[in-house]
Amino acid sequence: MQAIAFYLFATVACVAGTLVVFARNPVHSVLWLILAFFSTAGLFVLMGAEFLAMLLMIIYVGAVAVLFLFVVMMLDIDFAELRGRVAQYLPLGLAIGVVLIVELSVGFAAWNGMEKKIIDSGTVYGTTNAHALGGVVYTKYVYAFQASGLILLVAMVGAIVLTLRHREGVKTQDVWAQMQRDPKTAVELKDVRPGQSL
Amino acid sequence: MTSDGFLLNLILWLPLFGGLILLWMGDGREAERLAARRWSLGITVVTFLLSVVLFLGFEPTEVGFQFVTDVNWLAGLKYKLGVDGISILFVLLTTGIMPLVILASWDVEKRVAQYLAAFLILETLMIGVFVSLDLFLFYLFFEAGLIPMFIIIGVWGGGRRVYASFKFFLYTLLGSILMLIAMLWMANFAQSTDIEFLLTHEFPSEPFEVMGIEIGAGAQTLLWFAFFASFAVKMPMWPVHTWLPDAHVEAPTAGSVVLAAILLKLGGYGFLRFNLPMFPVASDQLATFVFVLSVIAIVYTSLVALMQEDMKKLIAYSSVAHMGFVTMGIFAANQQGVDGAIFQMISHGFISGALFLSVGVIYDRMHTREIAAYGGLVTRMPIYATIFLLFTMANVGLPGTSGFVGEFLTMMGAFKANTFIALVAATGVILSAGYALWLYRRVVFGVVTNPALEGIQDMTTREIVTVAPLVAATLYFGIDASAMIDVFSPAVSDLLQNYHAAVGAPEALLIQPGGGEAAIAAPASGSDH
Amino acid sequence: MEIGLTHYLTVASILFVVGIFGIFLNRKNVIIILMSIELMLLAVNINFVAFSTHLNDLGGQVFTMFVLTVAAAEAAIGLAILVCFHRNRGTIAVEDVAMMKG
Amino acid sequence: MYYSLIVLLPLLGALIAGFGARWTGERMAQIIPSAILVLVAAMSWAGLSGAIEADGEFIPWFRWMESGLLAVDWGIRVDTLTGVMLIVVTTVSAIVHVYSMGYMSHDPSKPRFFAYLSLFTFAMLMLVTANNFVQMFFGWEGVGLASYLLIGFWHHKESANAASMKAFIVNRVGDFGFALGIFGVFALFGSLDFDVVFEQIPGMVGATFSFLGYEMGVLNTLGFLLFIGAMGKSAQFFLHTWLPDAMEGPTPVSALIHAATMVTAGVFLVCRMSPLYEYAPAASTFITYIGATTALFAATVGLVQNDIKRIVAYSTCSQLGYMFFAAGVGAYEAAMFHLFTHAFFKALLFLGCGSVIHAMQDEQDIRRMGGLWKLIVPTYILMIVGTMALTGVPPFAGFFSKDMVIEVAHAAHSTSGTYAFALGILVAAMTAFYSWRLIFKVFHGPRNGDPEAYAHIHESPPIMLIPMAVLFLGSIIAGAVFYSMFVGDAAHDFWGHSIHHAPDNHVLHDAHYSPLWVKSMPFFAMLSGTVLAFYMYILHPGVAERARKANPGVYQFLLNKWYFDELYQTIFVRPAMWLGQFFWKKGDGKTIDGAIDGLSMGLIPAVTNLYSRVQSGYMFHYALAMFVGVAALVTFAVTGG
Amino acid sequence: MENNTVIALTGDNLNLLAAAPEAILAIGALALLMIGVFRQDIARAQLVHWLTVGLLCFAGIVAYTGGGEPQYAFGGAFVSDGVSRFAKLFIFFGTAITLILSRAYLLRANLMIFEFPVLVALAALGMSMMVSSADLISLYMGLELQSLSLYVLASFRRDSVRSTEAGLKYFVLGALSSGLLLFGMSFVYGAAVSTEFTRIAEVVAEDGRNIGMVIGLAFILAGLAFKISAAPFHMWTPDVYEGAPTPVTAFFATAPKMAAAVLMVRVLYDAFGPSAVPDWQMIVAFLAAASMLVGSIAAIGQTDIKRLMAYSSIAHMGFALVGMAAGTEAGARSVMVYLAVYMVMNLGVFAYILTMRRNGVAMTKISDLAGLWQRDGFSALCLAILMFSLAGIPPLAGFWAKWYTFGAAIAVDDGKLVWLLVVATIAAVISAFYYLRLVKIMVFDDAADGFDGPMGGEFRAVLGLSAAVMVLFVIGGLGITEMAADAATIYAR
Repeated sequence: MQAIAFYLFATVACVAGTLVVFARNPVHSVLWLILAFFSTAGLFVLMGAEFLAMLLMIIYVGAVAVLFLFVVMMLDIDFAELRGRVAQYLPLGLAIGVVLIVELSVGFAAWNGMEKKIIDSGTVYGTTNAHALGGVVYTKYVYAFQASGLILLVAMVGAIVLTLRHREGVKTQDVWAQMQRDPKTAVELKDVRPGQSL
Repeated sequence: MTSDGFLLNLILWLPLFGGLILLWMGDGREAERLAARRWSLGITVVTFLLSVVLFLGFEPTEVGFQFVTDVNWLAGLKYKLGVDGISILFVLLTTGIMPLVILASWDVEKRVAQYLAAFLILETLMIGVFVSLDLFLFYLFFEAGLIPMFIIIGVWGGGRRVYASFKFFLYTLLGSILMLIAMLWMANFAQSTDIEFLLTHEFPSEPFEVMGIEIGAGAQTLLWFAFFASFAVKMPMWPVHTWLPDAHVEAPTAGSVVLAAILLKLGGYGFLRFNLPMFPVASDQLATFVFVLSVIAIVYTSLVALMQEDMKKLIAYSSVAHMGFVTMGIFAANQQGVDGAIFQMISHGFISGALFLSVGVIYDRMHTREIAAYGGLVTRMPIYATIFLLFTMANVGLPGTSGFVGEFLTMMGAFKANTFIALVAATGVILSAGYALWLYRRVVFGVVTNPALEGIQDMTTREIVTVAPLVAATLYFGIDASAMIDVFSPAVSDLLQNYHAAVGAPEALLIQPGGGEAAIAAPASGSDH
Repeated sequence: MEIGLTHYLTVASILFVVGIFGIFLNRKNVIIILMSIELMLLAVNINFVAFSTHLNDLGGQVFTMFVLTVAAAEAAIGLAILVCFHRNRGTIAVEDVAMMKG
Repeated sequence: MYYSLIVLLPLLGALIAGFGARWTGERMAQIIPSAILVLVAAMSWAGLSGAIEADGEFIPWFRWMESGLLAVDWGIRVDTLTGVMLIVVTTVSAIVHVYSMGYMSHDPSKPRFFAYLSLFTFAMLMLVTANNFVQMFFGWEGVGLASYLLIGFWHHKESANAASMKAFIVNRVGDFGFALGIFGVFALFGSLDFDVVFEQIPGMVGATFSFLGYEMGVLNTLGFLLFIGAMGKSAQFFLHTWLPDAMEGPTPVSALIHAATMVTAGVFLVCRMSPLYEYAPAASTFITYIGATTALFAATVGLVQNDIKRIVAYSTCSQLGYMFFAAGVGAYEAAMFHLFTHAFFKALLFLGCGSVIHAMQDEQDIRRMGGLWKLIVPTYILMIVGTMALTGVPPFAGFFSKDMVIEVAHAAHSTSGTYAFALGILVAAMTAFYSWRLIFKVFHGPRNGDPEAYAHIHESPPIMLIPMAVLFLGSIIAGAVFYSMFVGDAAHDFWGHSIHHAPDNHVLHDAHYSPLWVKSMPFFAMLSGTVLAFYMYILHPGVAERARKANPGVYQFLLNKWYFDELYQTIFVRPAMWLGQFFWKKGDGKTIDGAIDGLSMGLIPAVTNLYSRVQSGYMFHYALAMFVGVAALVTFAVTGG
Repeated sequence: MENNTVIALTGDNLNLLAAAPEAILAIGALALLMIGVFRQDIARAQLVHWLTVGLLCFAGIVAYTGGGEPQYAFGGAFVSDGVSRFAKLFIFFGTAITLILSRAYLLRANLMIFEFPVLVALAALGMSMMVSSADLISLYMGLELQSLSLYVLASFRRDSVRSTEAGLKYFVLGALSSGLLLFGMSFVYGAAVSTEFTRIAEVVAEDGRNIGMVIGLAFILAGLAFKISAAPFHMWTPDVYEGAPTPVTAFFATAPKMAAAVLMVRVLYDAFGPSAVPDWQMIVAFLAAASMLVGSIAAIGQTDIKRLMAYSSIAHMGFALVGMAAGTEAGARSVMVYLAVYMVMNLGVFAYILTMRRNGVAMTKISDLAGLWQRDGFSALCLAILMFSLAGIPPLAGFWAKWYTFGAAIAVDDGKLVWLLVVATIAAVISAFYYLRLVKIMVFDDAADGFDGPMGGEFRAVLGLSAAVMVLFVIGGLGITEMAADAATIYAR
């Protein structure tokens, strides 16, 4: 049963991943990406990391993939115009890729002796996966946790710096200025004589 | 640091100090230019006088280094200076030539302060090479000298100065950086960078194979070649000599003088300081290799010199040939050979320096170095003709000039080491007469055909004063060679003693006893030690 | 057939290589490159989680969590730069991102 | 001190004339060196007996160089050989100095000329007084320098410049051998002092050394190498080509350097080295052959030359051959004797030629002379006497010495000696022929030259004639007076230890007991040559022309000096030039610089260009590179590392 | 399962004081963000700019005043030792100097906004986290903090195609390299069952050669090689250097290089320990050789000085890797000395590049320097000294830097790295060629038109000081060599 689930998820993940790369339409690519995320989440659940599976769905599918979709739409690219030709060095890439995968599988031999140790339950020593993670993230990994906060800050600042534009002539509310207003500066009394303009 | 050591330090750093001050001095107005010239002349003269004082305090009969300064310096290196019988003469040569160089540059107008500063800085670097007693201190001075010379050629040089300066710089850099690797290896192996210590240190000489090639004296051979690469380029030896003609042709007169008189000697000095004493086994095995290169240099470059149409190029090629005698003498590894090599280097300093000064004299007037543009100078410039004749003859190695003693002794040494090599080298004596007289004949003799020569003036007093010391030195040491040889002879014999102790065999015997065995064995062994 | 560590690692390796392929075989669209990067990180995550559960060590899962966070941040910045580039250049074809070369 | 002064005073004269002319004035710059030379000549004559007494005494000056065992001192060695050479050199030099005051009176650079002459004299004296090989080499090269300067004295003449260069370079070829000989001597004996070396020579007999796989006898090799030096300086066969060309120099120079003194330095060297050559039979044999061949060669060429000085020059060359084969067979005394007498009559002949040339306004071609005798009688007489001395008319000087030389060749009783003897006889006839030919063509017969020149002919001034008179005297009596001392009964005491004879060398002694036909042969040869010349140029002037027409090949061969110059041009000069050009353009230019430039300006930029195509600007290329890199690193790690 | 026990971070293993510089920088950056965000005008931005400079200097001083034995913080995720202190000192001060140098450019280019200094400060924080990391996770977080800031900075001139293209390339390839790095880390994690350096080193020492570990190592090296732009992971460098705003390029060429190189030392020397040296020595040597050759050869054809400096930095990283390949204490020291010297040299060169403007337009062509000597002797002299130093000509500091790396490599047993030194030799000569060409253009050629206006005092000072450092380095290495030696003692074996 588990094997079937694994092969299903694994196959879907790989195929979806490949289609992300080779789909002609970027919107389709994003959708294939979402599928790949889903299947991977399934694999996570199979391995017993249900919190991460959840996280993957929420952050990736919910935020990242949607962001991609948003940008794809926003840039409003004329997809027909995009040239698509197969790179002439695909064979070279494939050859190297095969070599790399073979070498990696050679590397897997390092863990051959440790086969069958995958934990079935979703718990680590008797507690839930989420609980266990929570236990270490705020203690042992607090440093990295703080750092991730800074990274998100940088991402935010960076995104704003790069994309936010103060358009000239657009009226915006200046709270500080509004609060500073008083009758002296706000109201100017003019003595208007008849027959004359200001 | 003893007070003696202080004097050596003063000699070493004074020119640099003078040069730095000079960089701050302006040269916009004529008065400022004159001040710059006087300042640099003063500095070099004072340096020379100080080195004479040093020389007077030097004890030639004592073997080993004198006036030693030994201070720890960065990275486990030492700031160690000192002179022995071999190096003190090179120091004197350097400090002695520099005032003449400054005098020869008197008429330079283009950015004169920087020009003179470059020479003063160069002087410190050159002296530094001769007095360094630490591997890397030596390397430092050896390499740093490239910079001022590069700039001197590149800024104040002739038409193809950029090509020449690059060639000069990259050629010598490529040579010397291999030496750096060897030095690092030595420092790591011996755990010391002190030259005095390394001179007595035995580097491994067990043969081994690298990629199927047998390395005769093992590590020594590799180290030997690394040092050789550097010094051979500097000498320069055939076939890595081609930078020299270009550099000489494009360099300003003073640059050529420094190049020929001093910079070329760094290579020979290096052979004497490193290759021969530190890697005796390799030197012994590779002596024939050096001999072959040397005689090729002598014959080949002499023949090339014969065909030159540019005066400076001709003299440059003749320098290569003369340096061939030096390498031959050094690796003959006997007293006459090494004595002769040192003598030849010093004397070539006088002679080639003077020859380039002579070319400079007429170049300043005619702005061409084409031999064909001259002819019949003797009628217009008799003093010049006389002086040029003297140095031509000294270049040819006429007895009575210092040029003879060096050639004679080196060939004598080579003859004892390898008769055939000496035989070939001796043909250089014929060829040198060929190109030198051919040059002299075309430039000085004949009738004036070039109308531009009609009004040419003979040497000025400044020019005469510039070459006069060289005239005196060339003649004096030609007649009283002992005055010089006695200074370095004890050091050389000590060096050779260690060398032969390391090699394990005395000098090769020339004579195979044929008829009267016992009778000839004694004189034939010719052991000088 | 028991599903072991190696199976997961193999899946991860394939996804990883596909991700890399996406970066250098793609000439159409920079966005796809960004998605390929996400694929690579996904593969890494599979690795970490597989090791983590296999070896009974939480560190890998924690690492995965941070990788997810960073990947999100990367995606944000990448898209922001892409938007900027599109504004200036008017295209996001990979072949057009080559003003500077040599 | 006395002898040191003899050597050094000429140097003083040279310096005064060379650098002091500005202060002394041109006149004094001539008189002072000349006066010094006259003084020195007088001192030399007076010092001869002292020299015989000193017999090898060494007067040290100071150390020249010292390197290991090699120690060379400046100083002078005084013995008979030196004494004789001092006399020859200073006497001829003094005469030439004085003569030159007249001969060079129209030349603008007289001080320079006198400086060179005195410098030459100094160098020559250093050569003959040397006590070691290096000082001898100093003098050897010094006279070469002076000769170079004097041949090229008129440096506005291209031919003079070429001749001076040729002289120097050909001499250098000889010096090359000499220098190698010196190296060999040091390598063998560990010293360069004559006494030390000579002492060890008997112990070295039979010693050999291996050179390029050949076993060679050391003494013969050394003798051979040193003789190469002598060949260069004395213009022997193969290295003779410079001497005729050297006649480009002023005539007094030819008299001094290229007749009387410098060219005999080679003979002097062989005599000085008698302790060596006595034990180097092969080298001695070689000397004999070369000497005899040179004598013949030069005489044959002399037969047809037309330049008055060149004829005399070839005759010099020929006479030097005589001296060499005399020395070669072991009769060094005979060689020295001929050297001594030759100095007088050959200098006389040259100065006479100078006088003729002077009279003819620098005309040197004998075909444009003739019938001069009435116009310049004193010169004519001097020349006749010189010629008689040269050809060996009894009792002139040449008669004694030349006959002695020919007799010793016969007395050697060896193949080489016989060869030399036969050639000596033949050459004696030729000498007579060409010498008289010169006299007849110049002084007799029709006036062939420019009438203008004839109109202005005048006898030389006394300042030229008086010095010639001294030589005139010498040419007449030197042979008879000194016969006994040099080669006669008194010879043994006279030479002392300065000439060494091996115990089995009796050649000089035997020569005195030569059969009558041997003794009379030279005379008859001389007579036949003289008669033939008289027949051809006085009685039947057309015969010579017909003979020339009949044998054009032989004539051209002789006229062109056996084509030696052309041969050397082809096998040495041109290949050297070609090689120089080849090494320069192809070796340095194409190969070495080509490789370096090709590397730095060809290969590296090519690689740079190639690389900049890789750096395409495309991200996918960069990513591919990274991918390849990663694969490489992983492969590296997996396979070994 | 000790690893997984929940540990309370108490004073001892939290040890916040050890991370004081980071804390200062993080808090300071947030504060500056606050200062800047409420009033967005140039004056405020400048204030933030200068405050950031002050903050960096303060952090630098704090970083260096710590000392003594290595101190671990955050339960072993963070370490403060000599190496990290050395690196931080140069990172913080180098960053501060680039900030000072960038002021004029930002004002001119209308880019003087407060985010710039804040991002730079955050990048510096990331770097300091990198060099202090003692755990793969903290390593990764630091690296990403730095990288993300740099991506943004590269495309900071958002209206310029070149700048955004640079940012895009840098981002894409950087993300790829992070992927490689992470992939490798996952393998290492799998092999060591921990992400802590000390634990990894123990496992390596106990288990010997583990193929999974080695593959992970290779991937990690690939990722790190990208950061120090070692060939063949270097190809982004010239494009990004050329396209990024010049002050950002100056920044790229200095502090991040130090951070990445020291990080590499950390990973190779700390995480894998001495017993892994044979596993990576040849890989690093290969990277070194490739970088030196590529950097030297490709630079020859360049006409843009920023691009030239990019290739120069590639070559220089190659030379630094020569020392790294030794895997010894001397190797670690040589890398630190090399990077320190390299940073000083590049600061000097970029200080001048930043002033190259003609009629208000920035000039980056090498030929624009023609005849500089005649126009501005001081700058020409300083630049020439820097060029000779970059070429490694003694007695300038650049020579000593090479001397240390070569010396470390030659001391490797059996002369295993001698071939590398021969390659280095050839590369050094080739690279000398283009530095000389710069000198030639400045000194030998006839003068081109001058640059705008008087050179700002800060540029003059930085240029002069860095040239002075090059010259005065012979005097005891100016303490830098001693500092590096002290720092490297932790690798004494």
